[in-house]
Order: sequence, then C-alpha cells, then structure tokens
Amino acid sequence: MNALDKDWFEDPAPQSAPDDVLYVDVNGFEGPLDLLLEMARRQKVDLAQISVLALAEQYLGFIEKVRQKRIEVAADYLVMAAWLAYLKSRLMVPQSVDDDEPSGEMMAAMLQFRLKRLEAMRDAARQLMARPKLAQQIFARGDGEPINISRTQIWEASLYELLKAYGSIRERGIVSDYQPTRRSVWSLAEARAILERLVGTSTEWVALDGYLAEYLATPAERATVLASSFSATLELVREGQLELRQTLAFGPLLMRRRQSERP
Amino acid sequence: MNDTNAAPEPAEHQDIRQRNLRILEALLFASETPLGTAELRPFVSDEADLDLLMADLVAQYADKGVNLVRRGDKWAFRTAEDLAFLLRREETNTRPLSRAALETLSIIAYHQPVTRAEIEEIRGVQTGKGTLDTLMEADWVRMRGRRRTPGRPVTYGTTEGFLDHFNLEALSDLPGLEELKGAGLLSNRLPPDMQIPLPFDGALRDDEDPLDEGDFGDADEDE
Amino acid sequence: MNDTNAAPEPAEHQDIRQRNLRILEALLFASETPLGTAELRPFVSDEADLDLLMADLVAQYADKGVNLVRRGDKWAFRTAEDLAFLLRREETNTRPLSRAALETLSIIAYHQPVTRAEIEEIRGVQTGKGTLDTLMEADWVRMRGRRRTPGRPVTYGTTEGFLDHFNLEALSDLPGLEELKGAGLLSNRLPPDMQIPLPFDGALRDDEDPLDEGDFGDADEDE
Repeated sequence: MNALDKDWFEDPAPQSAPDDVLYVDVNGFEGPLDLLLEMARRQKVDLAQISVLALAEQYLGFIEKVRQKRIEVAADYLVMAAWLAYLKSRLMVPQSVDDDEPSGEMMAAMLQFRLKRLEAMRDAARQLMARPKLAQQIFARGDGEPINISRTQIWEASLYELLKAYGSIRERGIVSDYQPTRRSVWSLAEARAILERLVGTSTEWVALDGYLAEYLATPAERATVLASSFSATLELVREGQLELRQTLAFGPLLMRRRQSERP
Repeated sequence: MNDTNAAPEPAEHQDIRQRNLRILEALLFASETPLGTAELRPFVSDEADLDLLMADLVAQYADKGVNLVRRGDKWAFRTAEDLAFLLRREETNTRPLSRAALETLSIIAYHQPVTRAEIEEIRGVQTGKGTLDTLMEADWVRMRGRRRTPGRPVTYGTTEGFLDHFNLEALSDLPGLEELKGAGLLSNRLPPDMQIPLPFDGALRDDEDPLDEGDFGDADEDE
Repeated sequence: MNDTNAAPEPAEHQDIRQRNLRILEALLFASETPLGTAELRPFVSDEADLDLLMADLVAQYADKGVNLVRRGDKWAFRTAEDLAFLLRREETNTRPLSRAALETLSIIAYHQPVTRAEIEEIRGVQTGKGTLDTLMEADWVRMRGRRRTPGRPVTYGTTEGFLDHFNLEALSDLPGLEELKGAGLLSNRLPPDMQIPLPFDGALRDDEDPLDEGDFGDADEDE
C-alpha cells in the first residue's frame, strides 16, 4: 500500500522494467483496466494512438502465462480476457452485412475511451491532492470562539455513525472463523454476478458463452459454468434486465442489457 | 529628506509593510493560542518594527466585528465586546454521542418496539442507566408502552425528534440490509439467515399495553 | 428627491449596514466551520440583503491575510492561499488515502451523482469494503439519494466538507473540469451521441429519489 501511495504522487513515468515484472506484480494492479492502462503506457504513445489489437494480444498472452504458472488471478481479470478475446475475433474477422453485433472498431473505441477516462480520473485525483488543503496549507480560525451560556446539552450524532454502530453490533455476534471452502461448482449467484459485470452497462450485443467457459473455468468446471451462466442469463432475461437472441440452432447466444424506453 | 528622492522608497516600503501585516493577520487567525513577539518575529521581514505593525493591525480591526486584543504580552483575535451576545445563545455544548448510546439508539431504531432486556441481548452487554436517559433527554427515544409478558417491561421506540435530527422522512428511510452492505457498513460475509427487522412506530401493537400512570418520571426503575 | 431631505436616510442606512457587516464578521470569525444563510440570517436586520452584504465583506477581505471564501452555499474565513507556503504544517496523524480511495473520490467528485456500479465501471474493478466507508467517515462523500432505475441504487456525491478540505468554492472549481468535459470523459459512453453531464451536488435530480422507502423491501427479497 505504501509503495502504491508513494507512486501515486509521482509522475507516472512509464516504467521501463522488463515484462517479467508484470507477471510477478499482478497483485499490485487495481484490476484489469489498471493493468491494461499500464500495458498501453508501455506502447509509449498517446492513448488515442494505441493499437488496441496489440493491447488485446498482449493482455491475452499475459493471462495465458499467468494460467500456465498456475498463479491465481481474480475473476475480473478473466472476465476482461473473455471480452478481449471476443474483441480480437471481431477485429480480425470481417463483418457480414446483416451482423448487428457491435463492430470490432466500436468495441476498440470503447476500450480506448475507458482507458482514457480512467487515466483522466487518476490525473484529476492527483491534481486534487496537489491543491492547498485545509489544516495543511489553508487554515480555519485556530481558536474558534464557542457559543456558550444557556444549558441545553446537544448531542451530536450523524446518520452515518448511527448506521455504522448498528452494522458493528450486528456483526459482533457472528463467529468469524469459518474457512472458505473451495468451490467446484458455480452457483447461480456467482454466474449472475460475473454476467452482470461482463455485460456492464453496455447496450451492445455480446456473444460470450464460449469465451466465458474458456477463460473462467478449468476444463472440469466448464459444464457447471455453462449451465450456471445459461440459467443466470435466463433469470436476467426474465427480470427484464437482459435481452437474449440466437440466430440459428447451436449458434452463439447473444445478449445485451435491455434498452429501456429507447426507440 | 528630499521628496523626489524618497518617493520610490515609501512605495516599496508600503508593499513590504502590507505583506507583513497580511502574514501577522493569518498567523493570529490560525493560531490556537494567543501569540507573542517571539512567535511572530520569525515570520516578518527582519527590519520590520513589530510593535508598530501590531498597533496598525489593532487600529485596522478596532471598528470591526472582530478586534485584535492584547492578552498579557500576546495578541489574539476576539469577537468585539458589544457583539458578545451573538455567542451567548444556548450552550451548544455539543458532545458526540457515546458509542454505547449510539448502539442503543440504533437498536431501538431498527428493532422498535423493543425492551431494555432485548437491547441488552442484541448488544451483549448491560445498558447503563444513563444511556437510555440520555437518549430520552435528547428527545430521540421515548417509552411507548409495556410488553404484555411477565414483568410487563417497558417498550422503547424513537420519536419525531429522532427523524428530524437524522433527516429521515419516515423510519422506512433507514437503509436495509443490502444498502448497509453496499456502503461497507456490513461485511459481505454474513450468515444467509441474517435479517434486519422492519421498525414499527405506529400505535401500540397487540402485545403492548399503554404505559402506567406512574411510568412518567421513573424510567429506570421499571426493571 | 431632495438632497437635504435624503441626507439623514443614507446615514442611518449606513449605520445599519455597518452593524450588519460587523455581526456577519463576528459570526464567521468565531466559527471554525462554514456558515450558511440559515445560520447568519437570524442575526442581521430583516430587510438586509445578505448576498450584497457578503459580497461587500468578501471584497473587504480580498487583500488581507485572511479571506472570506465561499464553500458551496456557505461562507468561511480562511487564511489566504498565497500564504500557504508560510503556514504549511506537516501532515500529522492523517493517514494517507489509499490509491483506491483517491480514485473513487475523484470519480465521485467529477461524475456525481454516481452509483457504486458506475464507479466500478470506470475503475474496472469492484470497490472494496472500506473504501466508500473511509470517504464517508472523512465527511467528503455522502449518500445523496437513489437512482430511478431497476434496483434503485444509491447515488453518491461530495459534501461541503469536501469543498472545504480541498479549498474549492464550488464543484465548478474542480481542476481540469472543462478539459474533461470537452474531451467527453465525464460521460458514461462514447461521447458523440451523448450530451455531457457535469458534476452536480444540488438537490436531487430528476432521475433520483430521496434515500427512502423500498429499502426494506429490497433487503428482505435478498435474504
């Protein structure tokens, strides 16, 4: 944490460390987008000029190595890998006319946008922290004159403190020494959470069942991953959150976030 | 002393003087205690006459709502004496609510109507006499009635003052389980059967009797 | 309009005005936290134009070592920004914010009102327990309301404490805001088809509900 904080305030000069550092440092990244941003920076060009295809390949190669070395990475990294594999296929295969899935170029632009936005927010945070701050460079009256005399005791408590107190009491009673069990079956809830992250707020069609299974599960788990994510998809459709379509038998299942009140 | 020669001098002087005055102002304003020559000296220019500068500042603030006053051989900003009434309303002796009181209040809010024994069971510790008193004095908690069980314990609930203070339109505005989790106030590793009750502040429930006549005033002796 | 008749009027006016200014000065000087109309209004004369008085005070203090600054809808005296280098204090016992918390804070500041899911979408990673918690505890972030979309997620925004801490008069002072807006980076989507929203800390928006009813319904469903 300290190393990160320190890093935060320094100019994020591209580190010229060898690629191997990345493999060791997975845990130092704040998620897949952070990792992608770092990889993009290593292309040493403006974010608007990066080659998204090269970036996708680099990321997929990275995930591949990580998996070969049997290093555990969080599911988020694999979700991103699935998406990038899909993006890569869209970029490389020419698009047929009646295909209304998002074009590879659209998806690449979206990724570029997200990278730029994340970088911009980091930059904003840096600028914010560089401002003169209260009680550090700017000061309030040091010896404020309290209002006194009359006798009413006023108790201070905020809703936040109240809720926090309640949360801590309710947690106090819970025995906390349980061992998380290793799962070999995907629960519906898990599948659902991952699907929701995968589809995100995008309203474009995404076809993913294949990539999902490939990137999120060991071969032994594929059946349960497919079954669970399919059921979760149906559940989300039933709730009106997703739209689902399949153009031919055994063809890819396409889904997207349901578009509300849009023509 | 030639006027034409001296002209540029005072202008520069004036700048330095102005700067010294601003620095003194800021230091005295931000300081938690009155400051004397020893503390102020290092911040103004070497050749500055501190006494003169202070006299100037004192004069500048003489007619303002805030005056620069001497305290022994130190200075401090103080509200002008004729405006002291502004600071003499009620003793906003604001004190943060103790942890025990916060916990008790939150349990009453979520679990009402609730008895003292039930509060103690949830908190896992006894509730001191002063805690409920404090909450009732703050007009956040009231005695609602008596539970129709052996011993007829008093039931507690929240007041309108509670809603008002915490800026809630109704008790149903209190966040539920998922919201508490979402805000990081509850961990995600809770037992699946964990429930958060629906608070009730309506009229008396089926299992509640009205308070007895003698209840008012001896809140703590009922148990 | 006769000058000789009008003469006593302005003089009296001037006295009242002077008194109002002194009262505002005293109240704002005495307080360590910013004060708003609600706190100030009761102490000035009924017909006084508070905004005009405040503008006058701001101007009076513009060149001093202590300035009167705006913090959202409130005002406070603060040491002048250009004296920061003199007054700089070491950051004692303030724990530096984690990188995740900093990022989350800037996203909330620039994208507010924003839901947790939107924060996670921008960061590309889930928000750990404790991150929002820390920011709310520092009194920089608050729950604003609920977005009127399925699931009615809580929307987050910044507080007045945030403005005060980072020395901002209003959200429009956020560094780089215009460039970010111009680059379309305050939007949730690719820019061309979208009008670009600006951070907003006013009352609830059209697509926001107050923090309220339905909370318990949601929670029960999830249990």
